[in-house]
Amino acid sequence: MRINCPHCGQRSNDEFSYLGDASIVRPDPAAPNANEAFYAFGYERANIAGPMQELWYHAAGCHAWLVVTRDTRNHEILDVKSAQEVALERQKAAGTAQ
Amino acid sequence: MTQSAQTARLKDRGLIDRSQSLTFTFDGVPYNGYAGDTLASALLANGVRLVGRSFKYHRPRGILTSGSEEPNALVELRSGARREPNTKATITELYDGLEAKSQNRFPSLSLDLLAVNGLLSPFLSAGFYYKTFMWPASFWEKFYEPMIRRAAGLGRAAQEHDPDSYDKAFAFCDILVVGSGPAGLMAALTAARTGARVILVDENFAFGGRLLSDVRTVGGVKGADWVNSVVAELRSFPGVRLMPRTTVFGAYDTGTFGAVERVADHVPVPAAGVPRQRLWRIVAKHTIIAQGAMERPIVFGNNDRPGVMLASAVRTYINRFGVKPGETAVVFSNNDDGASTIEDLVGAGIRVAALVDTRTMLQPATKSFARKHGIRIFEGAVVADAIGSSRVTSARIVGADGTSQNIACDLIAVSGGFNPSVQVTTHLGGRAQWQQELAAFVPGALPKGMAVSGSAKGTFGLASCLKEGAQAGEAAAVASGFQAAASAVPAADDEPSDISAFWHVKTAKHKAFVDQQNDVTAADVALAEREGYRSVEHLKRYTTLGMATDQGKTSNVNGLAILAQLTGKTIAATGATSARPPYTPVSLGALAGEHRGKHFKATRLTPSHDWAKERGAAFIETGMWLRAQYYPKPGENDWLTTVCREVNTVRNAVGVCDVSTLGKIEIHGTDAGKFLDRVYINMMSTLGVGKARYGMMLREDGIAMDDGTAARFADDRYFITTTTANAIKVLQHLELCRQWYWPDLDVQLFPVSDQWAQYSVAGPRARDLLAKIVDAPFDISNAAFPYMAVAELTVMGGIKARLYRLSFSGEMAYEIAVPARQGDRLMRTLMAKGEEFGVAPYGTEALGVMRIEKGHVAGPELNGMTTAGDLGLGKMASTKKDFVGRVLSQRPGLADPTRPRVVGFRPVDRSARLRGGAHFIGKDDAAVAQNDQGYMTSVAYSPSLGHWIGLGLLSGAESRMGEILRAFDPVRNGDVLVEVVPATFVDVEGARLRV
Amino acid sequence: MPRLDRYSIFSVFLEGLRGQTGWGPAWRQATPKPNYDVVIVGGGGHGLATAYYLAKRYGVRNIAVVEKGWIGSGNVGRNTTIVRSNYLLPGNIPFYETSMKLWEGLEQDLNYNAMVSQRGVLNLYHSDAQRDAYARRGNAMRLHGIDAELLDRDAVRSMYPWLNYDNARFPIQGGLLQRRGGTVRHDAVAWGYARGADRLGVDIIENTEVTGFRISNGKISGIETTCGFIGANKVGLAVAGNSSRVAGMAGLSLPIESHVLQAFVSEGIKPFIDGVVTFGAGHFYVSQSDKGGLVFGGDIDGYNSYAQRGNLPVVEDVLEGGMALMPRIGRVRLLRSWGGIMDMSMDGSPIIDRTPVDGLFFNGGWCYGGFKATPASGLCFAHLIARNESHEVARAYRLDRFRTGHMIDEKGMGNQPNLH
Amino acid sequence: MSELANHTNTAHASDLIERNDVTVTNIAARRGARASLDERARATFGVSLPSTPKAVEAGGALIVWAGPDQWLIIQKDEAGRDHYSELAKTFNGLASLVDVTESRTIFRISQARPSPVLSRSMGIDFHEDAFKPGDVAITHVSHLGVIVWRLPDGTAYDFACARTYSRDFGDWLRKAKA
Repeated sequence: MRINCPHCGQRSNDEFSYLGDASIVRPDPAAPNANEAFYAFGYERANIAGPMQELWYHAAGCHAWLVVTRDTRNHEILDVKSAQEVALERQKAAGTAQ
Repeated sequence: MTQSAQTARLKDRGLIDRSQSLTFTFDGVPYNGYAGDTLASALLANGVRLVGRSFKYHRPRGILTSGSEEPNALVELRSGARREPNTKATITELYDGLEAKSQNRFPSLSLDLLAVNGLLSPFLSAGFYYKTFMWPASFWEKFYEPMIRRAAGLGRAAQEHDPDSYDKAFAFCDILVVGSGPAGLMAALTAARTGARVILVDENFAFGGRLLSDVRTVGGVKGADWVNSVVAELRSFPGVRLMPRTTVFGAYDTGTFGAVERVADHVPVPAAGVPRQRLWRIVAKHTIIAQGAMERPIVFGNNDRPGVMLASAVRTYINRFGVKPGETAVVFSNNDDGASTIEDLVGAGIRVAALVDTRTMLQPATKSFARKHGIRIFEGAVVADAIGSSRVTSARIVGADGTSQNIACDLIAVSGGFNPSVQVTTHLGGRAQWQQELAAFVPGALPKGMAVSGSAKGTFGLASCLKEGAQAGEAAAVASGFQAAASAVPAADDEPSDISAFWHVKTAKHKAFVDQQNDVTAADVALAEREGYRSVEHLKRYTTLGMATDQGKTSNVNGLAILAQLTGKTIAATGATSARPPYTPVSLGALAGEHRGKHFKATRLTPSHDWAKERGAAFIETGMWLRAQYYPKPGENDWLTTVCREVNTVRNAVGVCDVSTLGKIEIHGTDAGKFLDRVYINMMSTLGVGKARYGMMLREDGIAMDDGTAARFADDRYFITTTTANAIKVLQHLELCRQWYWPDLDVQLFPVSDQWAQYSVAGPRARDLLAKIVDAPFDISNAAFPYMAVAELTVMGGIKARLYRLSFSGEMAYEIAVPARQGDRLMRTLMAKGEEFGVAPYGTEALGVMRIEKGHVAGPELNGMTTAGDLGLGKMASTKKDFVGRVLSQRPGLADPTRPRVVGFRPVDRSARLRGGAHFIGKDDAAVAQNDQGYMTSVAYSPSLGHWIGLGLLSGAESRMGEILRAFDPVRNGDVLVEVVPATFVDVEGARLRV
Repeated sequence: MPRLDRYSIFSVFLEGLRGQTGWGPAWRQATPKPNYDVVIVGGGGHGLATAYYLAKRYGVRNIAVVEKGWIGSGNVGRNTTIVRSNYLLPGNIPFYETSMKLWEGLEQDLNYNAMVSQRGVLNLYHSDAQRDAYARRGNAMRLHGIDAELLDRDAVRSMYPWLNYDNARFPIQGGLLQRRGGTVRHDAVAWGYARGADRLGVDIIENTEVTGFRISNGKISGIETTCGFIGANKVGLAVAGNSSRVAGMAGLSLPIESHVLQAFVSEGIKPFIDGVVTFGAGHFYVSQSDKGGLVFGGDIDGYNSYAQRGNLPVVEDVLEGGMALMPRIGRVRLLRSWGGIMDMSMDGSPIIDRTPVDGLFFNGGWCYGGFKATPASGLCFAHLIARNESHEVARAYRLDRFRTGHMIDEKGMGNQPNLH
Repeated sequence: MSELANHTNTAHASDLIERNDVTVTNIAARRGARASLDERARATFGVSLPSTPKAVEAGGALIVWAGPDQWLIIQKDEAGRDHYSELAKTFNGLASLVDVTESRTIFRISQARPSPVLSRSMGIDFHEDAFKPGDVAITHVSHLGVIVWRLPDGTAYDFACARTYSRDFGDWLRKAKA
């Protein structure tokens, strides 16, 4: 399997390490429901059969974290983005910077 | 023994090089063959028909095919450390000195005593072992299984380490063409002419596929000549890579293919520096699968006898290798391949006794050809049985009217039709589809970027294959961005390829084999069906059909067709088992490549490694690192003496330890302090410039991840260390925090583990020693540079350095770092200048002893299961801020005060030895699980105290000081009584750190 | 002719004399009844074992097992056949030992030879720290009454003299041996349980896929399938690999990810590896089957997948380990590789528990411990379904343990399934 | 000792050298300062900092892309000059800088075209047309991490590998360059 790193180009998947679902975002630790939110963040997984947003780290390359959209049924990679840019946009959309 | 002549060699045929005679042996008997032969063709040339014994019944077996689908002709190739079991004679390229032995026979191939299994066969039906060998229960391991295991397997693995080397390589191309028959060659040629980067791969040592085996004309020239001209043109393109002797064994995601190149399997021993085989990872934008089709046998009685051969293989041996596979042939088919075969047989001067075809309406041309050459024709008939005990002597033919007659022959050429080689097209989850008119499975939905052409796709005519290959090559080139170049398709004819599906001769009187290698018969298939194993997967697993080294290439379709007949379902509804990589078996050595022995993993060396080696250090593998474990002096005979001396040196004078292996990360930016506050449990933004602080990080799940120190060199410039083991993990974690959690923070991370050679200089004379190397005007006095101070300075006359007043040993100590290339010099300088203070280097063992004496936690305690609280560091956690892991660390299970905590232990009998991994149970309690209260994590012999000490995790540790427990260690017979003591054994007040 | 049902040397002999024509199906092709007391979703090893023990030990008679494909088509048919109970943590040890004891009596119980073969499982260690970690494990096992031996290098060498001792990047220092560990013919486990359950009246319904659950007022009343509705008082899910997908139809979100684990078999060769050997310095473990194939594997590919196949880097990683440990296998050939989908739980340990839906029970999260667990999983799941309370050896396998912080994390890798 | 001897001898082979005469500074843009940093770089070197995996040579420095918003600035050592400190002053406030001269060993193969062995040993497409002069890749070969670039003038390939792995890497490279 090859992942098209937006910085480095297409590389074999052994250059990357995998973290998991990128659609779950670290909750606000100050929120009143923080305990439950962190439990869900830490443990509940949609475990999608189909296109899934995932966090991959280009460990042997540029050290960028990536948001990879990949179909878990056939490993087809549909999109790759810089995780930092995704995160910044998310913050912008939410109007929050921590 | 005399060499037998090549009695079955044809005079004027074949693509072998008769000028190069090669000698080889089979079961010790010497023979001759020619360059261009396979072992199988050379054996046939010498009249050798019996080459192996079958797996279960030890039946005599010969050569069925001429390719990689061969189920029977398996040999042990070479000998000694190079012995290669189960090697297919049909694809083994003959070389001078080749040595082969038959397998799975005792005592010899012609007299195999285990053939008695054939007589027992009524009781050894499919799956019989699931029904018996159960009584008494204890007999399985002692008696039944050893008996079965003695019979298991075919060839023998070498007993010694493989002496040859293996290599790995990558290749990138626009278009990968797999297979070099007419379709593959045209695809490669058409694509290459556009300027595309093309790789053409063929498992055979010669390109050409069936064009080498059949008498055909392409573009007005002989097929083999056309092949040569195309290969020559392909060679002329710089962007084309031709890879014969290379098998694409698997398709993987995103256009990656695994292939193995047999670099030196066609020579006795690889030349110096040349690998035996090379694993290729081929990355292709487009792939054209043109692996052709494989003929399948028809299932009839004794269809496994030497002398029964696939019709296409018969033609290959005649036309390509110039070998007569028999003197008198009967041809048995259900398709037009029979007609082509009788022509080639007659052409080679082999008598054809009969053409037996299951169809009732043969072509008039075939009939007239037969009449002309005295060949009897049986239409709507079958060969029901081969007759002959060790080889075919006649064929029992049952005609359309049911009458039976024996016709003498020594060769039965059989064709049940062709199976397109669809395996690689299904590796990524695609399913082949049944096409009734072709009586074959053809490729189904294909992975992105893959096309199939020629007979691999079910296109069986030569002209059609050429045309389809050209089209596929052009389409792939255009899709890769190249301009189509005008490329004429050479003229050729489509041969007739009519077929009428026929699988199994029900009038057979003898055992009729479906899977010849695994000895699965048509009766076994019926038994499985009767017992309810009706899914194709159940059939396979219950009978072992298709599980032999040929992976059922000649048997799967026949097996499932017979099953379909029994269940009354269509073949399409019955479905096929999945093909999985590898396409053909691949040497395990090739998949490992060079990464074995000492090169299994890379080796990481500290900057002063050579110095330590000179000094006679014993080294230890620590992750990828080789670290100095201890430095024995002459006369020190055991490691403990050395380690105690090293510890005593630090405690009483000064020692130097190479700690370059620590992970080191620069953390810069205006938000660096804020960032560190969020990743450490304690506060780092309040750290003063020029100071260091011990810190602990948690995983998000609240478990301790790593510890280390953070130093601040400027408002926006921190430097942190991680443990040796966790350096990479921590960096990855920090990058996640930086890029994903808090992307808006102004933080930059620089891994600098390799930039610095770092040494711990520890002991009461540490300052005296360092004072000798720091450059003026740096003031190293305790007042100017107290405990936990850090500074950037120069040493040894202008070398940039960093000094940290840190201690892991508990002594007054420093860590000094210099640029990596200065490490060796610094070490030597410290040793020289320290002589007057009694300096000695110390290794990881002494380091470990002293950290245990001080009760510092390390790897055995930071084991991914402990919380900061478990480690006695709970109070470090700041309550004024959030940090990674804070919320989940508050879950009841992790915050439970009764969790085992780190505490110290000493043996009640001070001379007793402690051992890591012992469990604590009450002194008088029974050794049962309910009484398990924790375990010993780390132990050391403390020279400072003169006895063994330990750290361990113990439930309710704080309230149990002085309690006597049993350290239960039955796996080493090492039970000892221990006393619970505080975790700090030396300098409990920490006074020495600050002097 | 009378149909033979009991397997014995006598019946095999008798059948041999009459052409093996008297055998009947090992299990009936059942058509679903409108209602069952218990429906087990998933005709793998765990589901079939559950049905068997429900019928045999808990007296439940009206049971169906519903399987979307052919029985045993999941992990019971694609694992590397190892059984062992050499676990570390108290939440796991008694459970896996229960399983081991059931393996030891399985064939007589089922009248089906699944070839339970206790030829030993040896885990090699390559450092002092690893040795102490194995000592901790071995001692924990001994506290639970389980056999465990810590071998030094010489003892390992006498068992396996041909391993790489002298030219190793990470030299072998010794190993932890469980002699009672070994291998079992994996497919036969599914068939044996199926046959046993069938004889106790269980309906095994193949080629029937669950498409939904009928739940009202928080209580389950049956399952929707591709063959229509099947009513049930209780439903047990045993669909590891697909747990999230199936449980999702009942509205559950699980602490599970699906990952692919590749497995490998070599060509058959004359046996020379007696037991199971695992490499402690790389991702490689191996045994040799009674057919002669080396059966081996390594690490999971490391990314979520439902594709039942992996990629080349892991193949290489596994064989690098293989050749580092056993340089004599260089010329042995890989015959087949395949992938299985693992229910990777967030702490590496399984879940056998009730769900928030009344009457719906869950069994999953087996990671790669599933095959060896089959008998105990079946027994404990049957107990849970029949009695509505956890079996005493499966009490730790709660669904809410992550919320309360009572993880059972043998590897210490935390909430990252691909590292377990 | 043979390892060491071997190492020293072949390191001086004519077409493979270790570059021991350069200062390497790792710079990373401060958040939000990418544009001003680029302006400063143009003023200093006369070129922009490459935003893709490229190496550019200008103003006495080879500037090698080293990840998003990160570069290695490689300058030949000169007596009396402290390149790192000068750069730190130049880019103060716009970038974070670390002297990483000793972090990696830089091997140079002075070949206009890669040998076939080297080419096929790389996990990236190292075909001379695919990996052009001035191209940079951060990747791994044979389990070893490496930053490789082709000099902008096409005369050589540089391989920078972690210094503590450089003995293994050097052995590998000597074999592969043949």
